[in-house]
Amino acid sequence: MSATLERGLNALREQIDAPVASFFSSCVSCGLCAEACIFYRSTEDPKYTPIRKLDLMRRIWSREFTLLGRIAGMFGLVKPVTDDDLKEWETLVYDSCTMCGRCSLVCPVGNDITMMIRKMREGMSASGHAPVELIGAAERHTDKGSPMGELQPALHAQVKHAIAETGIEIEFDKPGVDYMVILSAQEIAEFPDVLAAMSRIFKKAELTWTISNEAFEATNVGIQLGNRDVARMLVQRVVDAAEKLGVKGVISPECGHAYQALRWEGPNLIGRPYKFEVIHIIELLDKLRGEGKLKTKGKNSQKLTFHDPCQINRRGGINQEPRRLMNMIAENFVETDDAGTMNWCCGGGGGVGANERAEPLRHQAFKLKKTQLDKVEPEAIVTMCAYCHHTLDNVLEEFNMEQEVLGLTELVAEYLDDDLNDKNAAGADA
Amino acid sequence: MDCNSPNTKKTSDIDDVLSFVSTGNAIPLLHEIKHALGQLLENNVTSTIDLGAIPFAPGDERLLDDVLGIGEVHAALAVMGESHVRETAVPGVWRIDHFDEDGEIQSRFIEITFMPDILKTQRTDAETGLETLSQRLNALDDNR
Amino acid sequence: MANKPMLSELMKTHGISRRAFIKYCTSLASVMALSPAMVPRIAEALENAPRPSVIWLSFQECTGCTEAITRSHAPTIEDLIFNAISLDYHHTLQAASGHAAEAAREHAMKEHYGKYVVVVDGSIPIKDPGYSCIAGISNLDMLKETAAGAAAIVSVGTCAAYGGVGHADPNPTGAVAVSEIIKDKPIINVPGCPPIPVVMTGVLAHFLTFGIPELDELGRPKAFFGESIHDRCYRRPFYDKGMFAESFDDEGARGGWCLYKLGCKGPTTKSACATVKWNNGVSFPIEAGHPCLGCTEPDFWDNGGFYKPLSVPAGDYRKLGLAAVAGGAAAGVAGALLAKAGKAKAAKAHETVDAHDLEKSS
Amino acid sequence: MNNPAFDLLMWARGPAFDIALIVFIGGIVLRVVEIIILGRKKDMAPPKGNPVAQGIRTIFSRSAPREGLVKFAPITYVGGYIFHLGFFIAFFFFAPHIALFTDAFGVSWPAAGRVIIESATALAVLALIALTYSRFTDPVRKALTTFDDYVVLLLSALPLITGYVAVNKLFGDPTMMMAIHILSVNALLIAFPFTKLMHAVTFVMARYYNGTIQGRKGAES
Repeated sequence: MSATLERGLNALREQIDAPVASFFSSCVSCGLCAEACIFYRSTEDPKYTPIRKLDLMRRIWSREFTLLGRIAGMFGLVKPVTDDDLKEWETLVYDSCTMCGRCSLVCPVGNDITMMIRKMREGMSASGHAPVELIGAAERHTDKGSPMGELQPALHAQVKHAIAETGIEIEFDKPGVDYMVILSAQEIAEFPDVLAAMSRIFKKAELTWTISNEAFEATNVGIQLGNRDVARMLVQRVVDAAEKLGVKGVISPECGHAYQALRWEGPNLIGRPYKFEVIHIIELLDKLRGEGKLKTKGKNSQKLTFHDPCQINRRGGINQEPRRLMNMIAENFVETDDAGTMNWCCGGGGGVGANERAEPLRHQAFKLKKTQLDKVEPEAIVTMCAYCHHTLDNVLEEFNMEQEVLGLTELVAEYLDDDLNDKNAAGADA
Repeated sequence: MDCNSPNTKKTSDIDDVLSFVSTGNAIPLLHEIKHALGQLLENNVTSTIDLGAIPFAPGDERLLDDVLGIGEVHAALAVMGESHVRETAVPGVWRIDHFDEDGEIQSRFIEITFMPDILKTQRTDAETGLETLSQRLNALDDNR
Repeated sequence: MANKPMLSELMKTHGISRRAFIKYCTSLASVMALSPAMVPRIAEALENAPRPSVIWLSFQECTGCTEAITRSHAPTIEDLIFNAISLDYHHTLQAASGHAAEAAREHAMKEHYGKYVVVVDGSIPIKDPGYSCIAGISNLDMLKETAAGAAAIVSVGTCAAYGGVGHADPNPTGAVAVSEIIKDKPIINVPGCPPIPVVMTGVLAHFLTFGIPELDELGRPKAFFGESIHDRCYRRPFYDKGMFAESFDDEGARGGWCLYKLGCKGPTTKSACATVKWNNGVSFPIEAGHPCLGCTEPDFWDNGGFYKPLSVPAGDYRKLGLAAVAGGAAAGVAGALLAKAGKAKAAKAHETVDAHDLEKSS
Repeated sequence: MNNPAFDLLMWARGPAFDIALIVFIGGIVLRVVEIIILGRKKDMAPPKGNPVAQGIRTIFSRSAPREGLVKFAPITYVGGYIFHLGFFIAFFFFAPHIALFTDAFGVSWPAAGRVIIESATALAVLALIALTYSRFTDPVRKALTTFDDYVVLLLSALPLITGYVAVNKLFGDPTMMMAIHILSVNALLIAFPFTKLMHAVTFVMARYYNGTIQGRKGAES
């Protein structure tokens, strides 16, 4: 079986529902979505106007989902979508959209353009017009358990390391615990300190947790690719593992689209609610803070700012939680312009970061974020998404910027009021 | 509704509201009058403005009356119904209102002149007057 | 009747001063919307006007027009204007009747051939000319015969001018206006149901002094029908301020507010009612608290309801709207079902893929 | 004898209006039904916020611009607001229009005075001119603009302009202008369901859906 135009068109047809129809019916081509788009604003090229990226889907909707469009189609007024069209749109849909969701918040008629891009990618991928990097990642994830390939050995090594560092045991595949932790490939490969951080925080809060050998990978390339079969299969792995272990909840790690995939899309992909709750690590930390189970000592004296990951804040609804945590541990917390719901994307989301040909555009797009950072001049940037973390690390280097990027969980753990910190503090004093 | 029920307060309220209703035509008209008065003095040209030709609301009327005021001369003519010729407080500007024999307004003018023509005796009338006087004198002679 | 004294003579015999005549001419100028500067010319023309013979034909009418024109209580100079013409035939007013009356008409036509004026009130039935006859002559024949030698025709009242009530739907008699029948003579339309008497005399005065007045595209003298009632209405400021009577017995109605919402046709009706007024300038319908019916306009009987505002649709649109809802819903369901069928077909054709199925085989 | 202007007016507010109304109502119902019947799958994700409440709130809240964005598209924003507000005032607060609603639904509300109506109309027309201008000059808008957009701009402008001309008797026979005004409204009504004018109805649905999607996640909308 391989990708074909007909499968692509069918996939698009399957995606069109009442919201999509109401969105296309409402668009007055005012162009305001462009002003919200990171790619238009950084290049001023009108082809990046968000709603234009959906034109092919609009044509299918018009031709096949409206009586009048059918008639107009008969007279050749609405052209059918061809494979060449899809090919032409590939870069628009994958390279110049991080699905950051800003356009969906400014559209005066209320069109959720981002949601439609997600749907549009279903058709693109089914017709064979997805970027090769994303397809490759999907294949690796399917066959080897992670988009980066075989990561289980690395994970075990990192866990061992964390146990050694903290002196706290981490058990794999332990049934009946409070939480099952999943991690993004980026964390396992680049930011493993999060393991030790979580371990200490949970210990202090008296939470029990485990990691499943069957499903430790949180990312879901099916979401970025726009393929619900792939996405469903990957969600199912996590759901099966969690339900087998009988955990109370699954902790979604510092990863934007992973939260989106498991928390919001997942139940719809597998067609039923889970038997456990999904909670984002920052949501959980804030909850523990509220319950008095998370206490910190001392504060970071650096000038810190916070970068909101689009999928977690704007598209995920986690806005105040990280700010409350920041205020708990930061002495000098400054916000950039547009911080919070309207924060600019790091430029790497929605699969754009993995897409090699999109690199120049991605760098161009970062200039908007850079301007905001230059204005507040932070010493370090805190975030709650490993992929934002990864993207910012790279792009800051590209622009010769000095700032350090920090994960919020690790930062919280650094000021955790526990024995290890006491010991370290004592060691430092001595 | 009893049409005859006296509701004086209501009516005066309405009159009051009405008197403030205006078309905005009074101000340009006053400027036209000013211009015409200048013409009268400079070039001895008289002008007549037909008030029936301009849409006027009670508010306009009030403004016009307030600005022009009442002057020194008021002549009442009995010519197939009354006519009133009044000089306004702006000498040279006259108000002329013609009424028919039922006392209803027939036409209204503003004349910018030293002396409205209608006040002057018409030549033919004077001729008739001469005839009449002659006849009356003859009659006196006959009776003597 | 033929040797009538000139107007100046008449004035003298009636003891009317020159000053009164000037006053009349001044007011006449105002009525005819002529410049006050024209007064001397009007006076001169009136004094020396020829005295045309007038034949007044009454067809399918209610005599309201004649009533209106003869309803002057006091003898005025308007009467003199009428005295200045030679009304040789008017079967309602003249003393003669029967053959004598018809003889008078024939005599006048012969005597003044090519110079007399025909005044018509009433519409002419053409479905069957026998619907309305005078002395055994059908209206149609009498009009054609009389118009042949006329210098001009004055169609007095909306019936003669535009067909009027007789012409109103379903027009059982096939009533038409004078202008539908007579095409080769100048026709002055003085519409109104009835027309304002002063307007009728004003038109005659104009005809006597300056000939046929300037007419609009509906054959009406522009001097009297040049502006809409709405534009000259003393209640216009209420319209501009958005103050409207909503019923005949509300604060607005008592307060003399605009009657637009009660169906006033003032905005589309051209007539001098608001300035010249009725009954010697006493009042006019709007001043009396009733919306204008638009009686100087063709087909005013059929131009929507008298009490329906102009901006309100004329038809029975409510039922149509309900039908449209039903029709639209049906079409919408049909369209949606088609779309859903397409979507279902696509879903049926969906084969679950995995990551290895995402590239094109070619 | 007929008055062609009045005959046209009677046709415009008679049969032509009836046809326009049928197309308008039928078309809107058709399109709305077509959208609603498509439906959407029940969302299985346990809600964090209140989707329905936020959906309803978004219908209104989205009328305000997102902070800081106005300066990037001043013509679109300012022109858009002025046009919509002006059109709204001229349409709903001019007494003859209210009379229409009174006749149809038996409801009435106070009318605005001439100064307000005419200022609103003039501003709305100016805003439309500015919006049209920016469709020619703004690269984003130029690239998005289709024939449909120009038709919509023209059809929205005509009733405003012809209404203004008819009421103020700027030129032409007033009755004829009134007829043309109503005909232009009929044209607007007929075009409504088949063009982007439809957004005036479907925006409620679009904003609601957007609000529910974000509201379920407890995110802003």
